[in-house]
Amino acid sequence: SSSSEDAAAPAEGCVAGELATVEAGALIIATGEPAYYPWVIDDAPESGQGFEAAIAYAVAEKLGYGKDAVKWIRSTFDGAIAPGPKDFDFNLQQYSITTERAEVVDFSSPYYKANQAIVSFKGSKLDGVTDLAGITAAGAKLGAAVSTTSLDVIESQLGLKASVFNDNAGGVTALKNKQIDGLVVDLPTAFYLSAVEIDNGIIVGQIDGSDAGDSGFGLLLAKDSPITGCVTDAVDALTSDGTIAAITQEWLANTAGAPVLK
Amino acid sequence: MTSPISDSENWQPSELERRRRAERQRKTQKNVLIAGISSVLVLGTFSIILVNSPGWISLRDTFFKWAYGVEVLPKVILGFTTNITLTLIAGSSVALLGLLLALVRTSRSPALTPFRFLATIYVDVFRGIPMILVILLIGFGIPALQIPGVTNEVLILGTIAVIITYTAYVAEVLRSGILTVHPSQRAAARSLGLSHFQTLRHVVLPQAIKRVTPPLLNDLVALIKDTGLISILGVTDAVRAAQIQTAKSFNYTPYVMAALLFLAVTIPLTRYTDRILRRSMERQNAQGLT
Amino acid sequence: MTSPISDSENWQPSELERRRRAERQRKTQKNVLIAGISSVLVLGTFSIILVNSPGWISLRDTFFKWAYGVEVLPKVILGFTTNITLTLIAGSSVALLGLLLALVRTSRSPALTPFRFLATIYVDVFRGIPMILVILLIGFGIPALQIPGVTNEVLILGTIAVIITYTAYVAEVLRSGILTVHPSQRAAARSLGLSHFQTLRHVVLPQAIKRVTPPLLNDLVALIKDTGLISILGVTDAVRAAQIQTAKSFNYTPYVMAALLFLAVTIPLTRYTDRILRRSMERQNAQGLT
Amino acid sequence: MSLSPSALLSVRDLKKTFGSEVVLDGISFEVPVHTATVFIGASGSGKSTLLRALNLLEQVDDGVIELDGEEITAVDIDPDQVRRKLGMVFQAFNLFPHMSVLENITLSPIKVHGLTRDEANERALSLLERFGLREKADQYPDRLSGGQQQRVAIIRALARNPRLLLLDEITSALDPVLVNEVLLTVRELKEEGMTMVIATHEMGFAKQVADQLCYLHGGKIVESGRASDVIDRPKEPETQEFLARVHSAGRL
Amino acid sequence: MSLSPSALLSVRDLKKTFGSEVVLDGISFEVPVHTATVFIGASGSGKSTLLRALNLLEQVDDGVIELDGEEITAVDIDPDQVRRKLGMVFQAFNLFPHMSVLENITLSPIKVHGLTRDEANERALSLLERFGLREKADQYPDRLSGGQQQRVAIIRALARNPRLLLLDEITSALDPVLVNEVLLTVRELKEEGMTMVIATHEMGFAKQVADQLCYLHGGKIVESGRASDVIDRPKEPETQEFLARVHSAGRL
Ligand SMILES: Nc1ncnc2c1ncn2[C@@H]1O[C@H](COP(=O)(O)OP(=O)(O)OP(=O)(O)O)[C@@H](O)[C@H]1O
Ligand SMILES: Nc1ncnc2c1ncn2[C@@H]1O[C@H](COP(=O)(O)OP(=O)(O)OP(=O)(O)O)[C@@H](O)[C@H]1O
Ligand SMILES: [Mg+2]
Ligand SMILES: [Mg+2]
Repeated sequence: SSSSEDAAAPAEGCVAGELATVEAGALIIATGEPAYYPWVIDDAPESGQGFEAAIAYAVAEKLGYGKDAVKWIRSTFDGAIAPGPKDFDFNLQQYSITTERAEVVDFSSPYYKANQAIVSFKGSKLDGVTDLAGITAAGAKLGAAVSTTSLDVIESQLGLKASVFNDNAGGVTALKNKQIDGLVVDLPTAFYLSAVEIDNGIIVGQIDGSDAGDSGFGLLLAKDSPITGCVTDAVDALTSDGTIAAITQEWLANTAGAPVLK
Repeated sequence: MTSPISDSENWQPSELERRRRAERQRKTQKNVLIAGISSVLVLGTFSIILVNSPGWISLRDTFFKWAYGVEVLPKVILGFTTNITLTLIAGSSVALLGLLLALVRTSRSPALTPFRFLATIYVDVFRGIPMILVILLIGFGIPALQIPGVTNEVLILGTIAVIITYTAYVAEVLRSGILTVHPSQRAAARSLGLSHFQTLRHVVLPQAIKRVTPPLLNDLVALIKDTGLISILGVTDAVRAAQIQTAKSFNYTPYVMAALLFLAVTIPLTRYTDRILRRSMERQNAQGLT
Repeated sequence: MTSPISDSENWQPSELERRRRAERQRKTQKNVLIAGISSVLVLGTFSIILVNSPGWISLRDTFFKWAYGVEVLPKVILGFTTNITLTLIAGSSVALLGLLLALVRTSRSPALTPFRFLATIYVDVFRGIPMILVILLIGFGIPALQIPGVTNEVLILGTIAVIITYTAYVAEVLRSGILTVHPSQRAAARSLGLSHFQTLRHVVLPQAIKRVTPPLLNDLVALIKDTGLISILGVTDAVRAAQIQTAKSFNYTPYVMAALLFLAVTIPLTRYTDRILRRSMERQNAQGLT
Repeated sequence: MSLSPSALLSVRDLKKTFGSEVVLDGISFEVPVHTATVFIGASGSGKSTLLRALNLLEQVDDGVIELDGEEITAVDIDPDQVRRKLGMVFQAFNLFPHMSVLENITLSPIKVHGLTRDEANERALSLLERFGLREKADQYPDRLSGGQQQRVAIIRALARNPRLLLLDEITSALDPVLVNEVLLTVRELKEEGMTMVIATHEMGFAKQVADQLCYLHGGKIVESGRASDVIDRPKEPETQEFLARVHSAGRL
Repeated sequence: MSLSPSALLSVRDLKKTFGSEVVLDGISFEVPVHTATVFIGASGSGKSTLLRALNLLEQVDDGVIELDGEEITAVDIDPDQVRRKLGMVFQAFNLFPHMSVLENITLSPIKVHGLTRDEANERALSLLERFGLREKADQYPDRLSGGQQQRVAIIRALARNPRLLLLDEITSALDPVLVNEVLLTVRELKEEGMTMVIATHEMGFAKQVADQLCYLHGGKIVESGRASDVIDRPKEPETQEFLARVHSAGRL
């Protein structure tokens, strides 16, 4: 599932702490601004708190970069995907790996595979719906933030027309205003939103997004980056030694248990 | 008084005049040639630098991947219909309300002072605050009020927000046009017995609007694009459609397709208006050499 | 010819005129009062509906949570400095380049035809395509080309993109101003021996610019706001700063704070320019009753 | 406050200042129906200002203007109604540059006086014919010579058939033959019942057209009376001096 | 192609059309230095067009204009250099509305002729004084009476000390006393060495100021010569007819 086959650097060439990074001796990691709960806690990735922050530090360590050698920068979505040289070594902000995207940038192996979930409120059209057919039948209007897999789920998997928002804040407001009936986000975010941001919020259920071509979140690197192989190896190693599972357990444990819509 | 053309229908330019015309033509041609060649040279150099730069291929593939562009075009066109529909609706309302506001602001009647004051505040405020906030306030704020009977349809609310903002801009453009019409024109119209309204209708506005047509077109073109801002409310316009595709593919060609759609509408519009304007000016003005 | 004021320094308006003035004043006051009261009534009704609507409290907390606004203000102000800096840099370049373009487009010399043609294309294209695409193309495209010696500093590239787009708009506004100056003014200036350039400098442009000041201010105000578009390149302006905060808190007050900052700059600017303009017009024009 | 029976226009104690400059300083006169009252006076003496005031284009600072017995300087007067009875030719012509000659002339007859376009065109064309401008009907004002513009301005005012015509220097741009044509027109109009107030610098024209001549000086009507009396036997010293200088300039 | 020795301006076979209208149809004349050549003719006969062509403000369709022996209708001529020697007063004044009277007058002396602001102001003020406009120096043109505007236009042209003055109907808005003042000025200027081409409708003025009088008709100079000859003893039938009508109109 890794897109690193075409990456030049063989894994054996990864000398700890001496990769061909943007800035020698340092590892520059980018994330979004703001970075959201529970991926990063309090928008402070430097603290290592939050799922993606923890993953980033784990990968860094695997690559031979201590906490002090890691530098965080913020990037916009466009800044991450634009052609040309990048100012980060890798970028993580829930980028789903797809083959189409892999033509433009490199991805590591996936570090997490999130299902999508529909957030709504008590008494909405979607309250009580238990399967995918029910969503369509309810004539529900679903929203999602732009540049997310959630959007693909609505359009290609449910075959509905989505209301597309700049970010989850817009979607949540529209949901509160009952301008949409449900907001599709990844499951961890869904738990946060339904619990904290939406009065009487509910999670209608989760949807396996694989059918929409989603093969999980990967670390994003510049196309043909010399370190893609090393990073992928690091992620693979972290997966096999159980580190990622532990991190998932720590930050995303309470995100299981929503009914699966089929 | 002056002789009709028949007098000199068989008039032939003198030898001197023929030489002069030839020379003038030669000179013009030479200058046009110089200007043309230098333009081509400059543009050519840029193109060559562009095409031979190390990153050209990757840039081309990211921004100008035509096959992909054609593939996403239907989606972008679908979004574009939103821009066009909103422009038609918002455009006409903006024209009307902007005109009203401009008339209030340019009126001199002391009785209208409070309205003039309000109109000034309106323009200052709604021109000055980011349109995105107006759209958020109207599009998300009004439904949040839960006033019975008031729509929470984003298309309607978004259009209202666009109208509110653009009215401020267009009012200023029209105001400037109205101010350029010399007071003696009003005096003449009123002295002919035309009412205040008739004077505006037949004398002031025809001259005013003609004079500010270029900035009005600016605003129309900007409006077509800015109707897309209501995409923050969840409506998909051409740029949003492009953005969605780009987010999927990490390729910017959809934006270029959106731009081409915009140009396909705005350029003919601009050229057409410009031609009408130029014709009317040519008919109206005596043209000397200056 | 006419008697100096000293003749009638001790002139007192007649009884009739005093009555007339009083009546006029009374009438004006009455009308102002009616206009004022009706305005207040309308606005008041709206406010009452607003404040008594079921969702008012929630709306107020979402958009006007002042404590939170004050908290985020420093961040928004920090972003705002970007807007101001870019506006100053871009603004002056846009003024210059826009003027140049307008002059080319309004020139009548046949030798300049190729330039006129290019200028027209330039305006049509860069006015017509979404600024976001220009920013992406320049801000991400140029660095992607990896041409040696060319900057990849986003601030510089973003500013260039803004300049490119706004030059097209401002050129059209200035062009319209230049076209409103009657050809006889040029004729008079040239007949006085002023060169083409001097004629522009002293006769055409002072009149032209004064006439299009309102739409120019439109563009300046829009520019202040639109410099923020370069935030897609990763630069944080006031609106982007607000957006970041809003995305965290799901509360829109930061946008309102940004809007207040914009207004704090644009309103004094507009009022000041308007006053200068009105003064100069009052000095210049004979004002009749129409 | 009553009006002499045959006076169409009656002006009493009119006063107008611009800033610190007193332009009209207590002007009083009456204009009987079917007559022409002509104002002469040095450049800047306030002739144009007076005509503009009569047309309610300037707000006077004191005094009364009565038209048809109605005080048109009253506060609650509707100026549009007043101006329906008035025609004005401006010194600077003030043609509408965005309208052709024909449109300039027919605008008011159609929009204000309710003529059909055909009626208005017919009348306009016959007036244009008379003033030698038939072939300029579709031309735009900017492309006319000075004298042609002035004739269009005159025709525009005549086409409305007003009760009272206010004519400001209507011969300044005309050649002598046309001046005569205008003179004849003015006489005909009077016979047809028109009343006129005219400002002019042309003593010859003034003499031939005026039933009543007023000499404006220092914001006041220094002398008025029959044209031949005022011009040939001026009583007031100011008038005498002005006319003497006109004489010595060979302009009488 | 040579020029008679004392001619400052020489025009040969000048032709100008507007669309299908032939306005100037083979005009030839010479203007000796220190003299005034006056053009008379009906309204629309092309006087203004001729003056504009002399000032290179209209491109002629045929013919030659020579100034100081130099063909200024040549293609490679620099019109700015030519116009430095020329002064023009437009029939419609064409004052700059955004400049005060003083600024209107001093613009060219300062910017084109390199005078200091003080020199230019001094000269301007003395000319304003002379034409009775001293106190209007800081006023804006829109607030002047017609005659005041015309005087400013005249002063603006005079202030530049040109070699050749082109004057288009410069007395149309003036009162008789001022006309006389202008007449005296023109004479003085001639004595000081100025050369002038003048278009006018005022036969009296023409007669008194002209060294050479040309009657323009049908796009041609039908008759020219000494003013008294042309006006009092016209030879050509067209001239005779025009002057007869002027006479019968009582305007001579
Ligand atoms: N709007 C104005 N503001 C200030 N002063 C003005 C205004 N209009 C006219 N004046 C002044 O009022 C005086 C009278 O002007 P008016 O135009 O009535 O003169 P006039 O008798 O018509 O002169 P002319 O024969 O030159 O046309 C002049 O001194 C003029 O400068
Ligand atoms: N720009 C133009 N386009 C078309 N026709 C024009 C233009 N300018 C002048 N004409 C025509 O050329 C003729 C001559 O005009 P010109 O202004 O030279 O006359 P003139 O002798 O100065 O008349 P006047 O004594 O009335 O000022 C007129 O018939 C006029 O309509
Ligand atoms: Mg006057
Ligand atoms: Mg003329």
